[in-house]
Amino acid sequence: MEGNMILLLPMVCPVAAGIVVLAGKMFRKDRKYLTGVSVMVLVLEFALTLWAVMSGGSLTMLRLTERLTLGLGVDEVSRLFAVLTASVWLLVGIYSVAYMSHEEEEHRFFGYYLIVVGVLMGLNFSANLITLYVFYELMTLTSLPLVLHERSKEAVRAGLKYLFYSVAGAFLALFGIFFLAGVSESLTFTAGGVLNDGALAGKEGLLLISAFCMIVGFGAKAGMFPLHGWLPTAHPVAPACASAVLSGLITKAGVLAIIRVVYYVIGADRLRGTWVQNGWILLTLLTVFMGSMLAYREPVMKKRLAYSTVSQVSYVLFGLSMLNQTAFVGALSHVVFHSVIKHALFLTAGAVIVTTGWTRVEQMRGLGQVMPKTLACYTIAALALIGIPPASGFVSKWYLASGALSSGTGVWSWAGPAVLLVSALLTAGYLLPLTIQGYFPGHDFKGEEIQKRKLAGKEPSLWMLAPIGVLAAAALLFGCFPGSLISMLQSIAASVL
Amino acid sequence: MSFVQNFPFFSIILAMFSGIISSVLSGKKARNLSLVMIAVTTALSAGTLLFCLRTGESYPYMMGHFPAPWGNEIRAGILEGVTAVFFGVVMFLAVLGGLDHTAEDVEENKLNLFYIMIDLMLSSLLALVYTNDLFTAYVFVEINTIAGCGLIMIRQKGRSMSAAIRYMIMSQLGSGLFLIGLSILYDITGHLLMSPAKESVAALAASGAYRIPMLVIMAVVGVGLAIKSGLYPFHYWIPDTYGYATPTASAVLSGLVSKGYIFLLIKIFYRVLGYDNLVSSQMVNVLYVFGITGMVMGSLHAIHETDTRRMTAYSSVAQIGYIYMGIGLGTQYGMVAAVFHIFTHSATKALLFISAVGLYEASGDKKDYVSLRGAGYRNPLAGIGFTVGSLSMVGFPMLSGFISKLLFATSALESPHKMLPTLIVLAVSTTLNAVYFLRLVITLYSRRRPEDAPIPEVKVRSSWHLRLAILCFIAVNLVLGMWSQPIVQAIADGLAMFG
Amino acid sequence: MSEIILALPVFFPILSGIFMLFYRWGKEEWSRKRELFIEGLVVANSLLIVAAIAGGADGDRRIVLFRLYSALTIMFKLDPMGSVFAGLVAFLWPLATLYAFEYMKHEERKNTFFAFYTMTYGITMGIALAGNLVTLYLFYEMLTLVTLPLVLFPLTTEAVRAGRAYLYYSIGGAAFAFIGLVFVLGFSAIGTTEFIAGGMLDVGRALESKNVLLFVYVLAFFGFGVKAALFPCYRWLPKAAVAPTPVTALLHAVAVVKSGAFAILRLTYFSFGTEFLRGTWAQWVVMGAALVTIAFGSTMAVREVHWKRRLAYSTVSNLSYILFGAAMMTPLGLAAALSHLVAHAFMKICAFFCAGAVMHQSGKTYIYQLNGMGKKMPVTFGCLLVSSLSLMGIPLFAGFVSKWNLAQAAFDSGSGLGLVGVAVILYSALMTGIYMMTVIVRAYFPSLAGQTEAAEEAALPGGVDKDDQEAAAEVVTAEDGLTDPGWKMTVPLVIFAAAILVIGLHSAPLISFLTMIGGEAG
Amino acid sequence: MIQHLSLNIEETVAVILFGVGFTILLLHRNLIKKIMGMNIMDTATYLFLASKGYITGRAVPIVVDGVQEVSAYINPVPSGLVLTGIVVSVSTTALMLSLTIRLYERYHSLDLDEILILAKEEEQT
Repeated sequence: MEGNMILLLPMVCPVAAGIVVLAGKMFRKDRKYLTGVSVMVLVLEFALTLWAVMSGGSLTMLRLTERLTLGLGVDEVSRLFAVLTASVWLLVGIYSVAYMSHEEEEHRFFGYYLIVVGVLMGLNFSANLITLYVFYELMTLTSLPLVLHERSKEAVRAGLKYLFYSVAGAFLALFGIFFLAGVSESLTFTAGGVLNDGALAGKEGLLLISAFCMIVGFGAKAGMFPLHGWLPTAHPVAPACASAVLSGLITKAGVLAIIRVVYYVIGADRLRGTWVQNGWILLTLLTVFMGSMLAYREPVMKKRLAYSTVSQVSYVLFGLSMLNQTAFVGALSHVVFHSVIKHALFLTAGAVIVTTGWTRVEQMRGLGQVMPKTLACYTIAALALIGIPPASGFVSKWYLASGALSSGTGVWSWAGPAVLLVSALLTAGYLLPLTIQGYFPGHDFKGEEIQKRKLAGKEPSLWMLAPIGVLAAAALLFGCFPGSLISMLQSIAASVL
Repeated sequence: MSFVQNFPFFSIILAMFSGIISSVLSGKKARNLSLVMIAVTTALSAGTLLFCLRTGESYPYMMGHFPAPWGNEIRAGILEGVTAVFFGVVMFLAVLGGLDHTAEDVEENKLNLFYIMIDLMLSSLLALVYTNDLFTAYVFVEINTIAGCGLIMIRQKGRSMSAAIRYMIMSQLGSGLFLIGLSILYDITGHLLMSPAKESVAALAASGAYRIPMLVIMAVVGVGLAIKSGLYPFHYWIPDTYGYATPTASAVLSGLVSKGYIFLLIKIFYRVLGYDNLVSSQMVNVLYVFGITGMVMGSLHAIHETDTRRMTAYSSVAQIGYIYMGIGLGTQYGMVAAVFHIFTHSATKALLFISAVGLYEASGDKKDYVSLRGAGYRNPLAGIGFTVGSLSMVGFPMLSGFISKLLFATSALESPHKMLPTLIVLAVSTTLNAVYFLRLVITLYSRRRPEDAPIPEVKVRSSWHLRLAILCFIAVNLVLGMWSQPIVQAIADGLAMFG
Repeated sequence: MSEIILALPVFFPILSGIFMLFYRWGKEEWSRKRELFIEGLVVANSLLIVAAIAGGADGDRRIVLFRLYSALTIMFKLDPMGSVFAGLVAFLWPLATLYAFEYMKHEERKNTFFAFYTMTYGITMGIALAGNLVTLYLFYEMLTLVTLPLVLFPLTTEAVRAGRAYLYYSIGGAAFAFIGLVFVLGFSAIGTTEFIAGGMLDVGRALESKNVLLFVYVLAFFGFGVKAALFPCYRWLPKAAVAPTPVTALLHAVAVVKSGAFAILRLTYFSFGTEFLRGTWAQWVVMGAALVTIAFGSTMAVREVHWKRRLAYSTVSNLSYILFGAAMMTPLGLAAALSHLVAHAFMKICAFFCAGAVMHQSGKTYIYQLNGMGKKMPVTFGCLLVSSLSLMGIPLFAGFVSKWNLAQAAFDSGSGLGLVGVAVILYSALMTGIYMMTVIVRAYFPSLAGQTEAAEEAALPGGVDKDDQEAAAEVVTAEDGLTDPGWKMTVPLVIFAAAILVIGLHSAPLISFLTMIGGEAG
Repeated sequence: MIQHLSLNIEETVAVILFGVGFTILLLHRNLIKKIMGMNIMDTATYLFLASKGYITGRAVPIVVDGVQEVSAYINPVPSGLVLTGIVVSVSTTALMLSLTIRLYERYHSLDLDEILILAKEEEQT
């Protein structure tokens, strides 16, 4: 246990708190006490993460075998992901205080909610591939109860499907890890790759195969094409705040894993121009296009947002697959922006379900009369996702497109941006109808149902509206003042490529 | 000529006389006389064995002071001594074990006839072991057959009588062939005594004359004795004979009689026809093939049997197949394994038949599977006896079956092209043995099912003879299994000087 | 004198088992006094073994009991590999016996059960300490004989059928392994079949009839493989799941099947020797069979609805991990095989004991009857969670360590089939994830519409045979009277779960010890 | 080949008779015929044996009016053997005939296969 102990805190505190919440009897009975403790722990978690990020350094927790160690470490990428996770988790936590009053067994939800954030922190800070894999598996197991919270038949079935896809992906990646362990002394992440060329002499083919396996394996969590089947079934089934976190942050764990493997273990230049890179680009573009097409035709709001997640996360993977600096910056910025926007969208969907019980988009005509302020935030987030200039989406898409054009990957360099544009159009196609129907339901719309249920002007409670507002504002502000974020990302890209 | 040397002669004549005397005695006295006689003859044979071990070579014994071409001759060596002792022990325990059952099966006035047959049987067996003259061998073979037929039909049940007649017919076929073989041999060598016949046969083989008649002799004598000992293709009389005779009779018939003929066959191969020209004449391979098929087919038949006595009989067919496979291997070591298996099989088979008696007593004298279920609990000692017998048959370590299986396997190593078929068939037949023997052992110890016929769940204590016999047989089995080294060594030396 | 300590742990339990069979205690059938006696006896024997191992396990301490036949002696020898298996069994047996006391509370004929149970302990120790192939073969055959009454214990027609299948497969397998024994005796360089690290074949003579010897090696591999549930002859293991849980757990997860795998390791590394076997067609045949079993076992496990049969199929697949490690014929392969042997023993016995605890408390044996038991039996299902995660190969647990070693050995051996092997192992790990986690999810998060779905799942064709149908009819979620079993059951469970965690977290000393064995014998 | 056969006519006849007797014993279903076949077989063997001792131009080995030297008589040993052989055949034939009578009393049939079937049914009842 040598090294900086502070790194351990953001991981251990929430897990311990979660276990206490799960086991404690008093949390079952008194709801106010439960939600209070949970929010307080989330705030503490946010503070601890900031402290850990500031203090930096590294820590080896456990020596499994003489070469395998479980270690934590802080570098720019983990700083970015850690801060993003902590802040968004806090906001969704606040939101779920109000949202969960409509569900039963809340203590179980909040218990696992806290544990998952601890595990995510561990994943962000992990210093070598083995620790990353450990936390990756633990995250799957601990996030499973979030998915099957409602314990309806489809929820359990979707949960199992989620588990088996993620475990299948993990084992595919494990094949790669076995190989990499054979060809490198220790799998600690160092920018630009850590494999020694001597051991790699005869095994290039095997290296490419294992790299592709790891990309597809970790891609399962990010909803990339071959193993994306679980995402559209698992997310809508979970409670809104859980599916928000699942879409926004847990998919980013898959992205972080791929970044670590490609840029910090194998090294980008080993994969440049190989069939692995081409295959990867093809998969991402396929997912982008397919995701937005399916979202466009999906009537149920939460399913539509789930499909949108599939395509948006593949934007990020596409950026990573370009293996050049600008695309890398675009990809990482899209990670941040998409996470913020997707949380906002899912939380609004949750708010709509809570107040009006509508789940399908055509039911939501005249939403503007019911909750104008929430719909406004939704519209800002939607515009940001589509990539309209002032909002943040535009920045990341701009870098992605320019990166792709200058990446020199032959046909992909122009086909990529084309697919991105088409998909942006589709994004507009499946996000904006809600706003248009909401505010301008058309003259024949009498809104008798709204009058009958006296829904007019019934905004969700402040607990729910505040986080949505903050998120929408963040989506907008990041678009206007991306300077500091982009410069930080450019420094990472320079170090890695 | 020390006094010990004429012990073999004494034992044969003693057995013969006790048979004749017991014709006038009552059943009980005949039985006691017969038991005493068997014990004495076994002691005499042990004496000869010790003498031969001390001197280390076999000696011819002239009968009635007439030199070789006219007078008759017996020859005693280490191998004959060991076999005689072993046959005596097994005979004694078989008779002792089946004592009460013979009393039940055979009417009062006919009991002494039973013991006459037993005595004649023993004398003819000893004669087969010791004799050095071919025609005497034929005569004692006939005495043996008649005594055996007598033992089978003494039970006066319909099935045993028909079994006796079939036994008689098949044996007559065998003896007829054996006799014609002897006559042809006498025709071309002019000798009936084995040692001079051997020189003339060797001379003939060297000169290459009479090659066809030599082949005919080998074939006819081989097939004749194979029929009599129940080798696979000629085994149809075995299930009825061993199945429906009295327990002592079936133990003696399966354990000793068929072994006596095989011993005679080995003696003729060694002492008359010469082992090497036997190998060159491919006769050995014929026996090998019959042995291999016997091993597998015998067990296959046994699996389909529901009556346990017939099942054990079929397993004898398989075990005789083992012995002929041993002879057929064509190596010196194979012959040692075959002879050792003669002892193992006679001890184990007799143990199985005798302990089966105890089991039938405990399950209302019915012999099929269903009624035997749970018999192991009702008669514990018989159950243990049968289990030890089956395990030895399957070749379980620490028991005699394992050592004979081991000897067969190591001897198979020497003959290159026969190595793999032997080992594969050995493994397959062990599995088949396990299937039908251990299936019965499991039924012995499994709970009675509600739909079975109600049999009183009371513990049955069979008579002390049976229990003593079972214990001694188990002891013999363990001795053969654990301290087999001296016995195997004796057999090897005996075979060396057998020729 | 110190060599006697080698023979004592083998014969002490056997003799005491026989003593227990015949000696009727007081009037009453079963008393705590007898339980204390048996437990004390077993613990004493374990201490004996630990003392023997502590006294130096470098292979030169031996004791020749008696000479079975000219070149064949019954001999015990304590070498590192034997000490691993002996130590493992010594650690597991007392806990299993403790568990069995509680489990067999309502059964009758406990005396015969515990007599044979203890005798099996001695015989397994005999296999572990065997110095040459003959002693190993002797105890291997006796193991079948002694464990047969345990499989037959319930004496229902199903148990008798299972016992019969077990017997035929084992005796058949031993008969073919016998051929291997004979050839090793025939071709051995030192005249006897003693185990020498790195093989003891007289290479000169062996190379002439190389193909025959390889064919015999494959025969012996499949012969011993019967007990290790290799593909063609694995059917007896799921059938034997009908026996009481202490039997299925200890015998069919640890003692019996591990003896088969241990015998194969001895045969490959200590009799035939790896130089002779490496790169030959025999190695590919053997490794292929192991891989087929791995895939087959775990796929069948997913389809099986009866819980213990599912665990039995899982054992079939996991055992072939060990055989896959052995078939690599490299020092690392042996170390990986041994690490999985140890890890799987703990994982599987913990899983079987959980199944046994649930059966003991609620009588439920089918997976669709386990709805909602997680909260009612927290300790049992906690341990089940640990063992399932470990079986799946999740890091921080023992399963991951052995999978890691197997994969490293496969990559290091560089053979194409080795890589396919790693892929098959990962496929089987996924299947393990499916069939273990469905149990866990059903126990902790039962779907509220549980009843209808469970009944409909019970009616699914194929998975459930005839006499399970009426069992499926009365499907009900866990009734409220359900609690964790008594301390005698929960303590072993917790110890095993802890052991899995300890091996998972701190496996460095164990793995270095095993690599030392591998290096020496490789 | 033919002059070989003509040279030792007795042996050929003996072997042919042996074959006939052997097949009758083996194949016929009637018990009496089987016993007759057995006797044919035995007599054939004894013919073969007796013919071995015959030396053309010599007298029967019975001492008559004091002629003592060996060369006058044929070889007596085979005829001696034939005597013992005949004793053996008589005893076996007697045994088999008594068995046949006993079976006939019980099953009123001489056909061996029929007897076997009847015996099996009798045992079942």
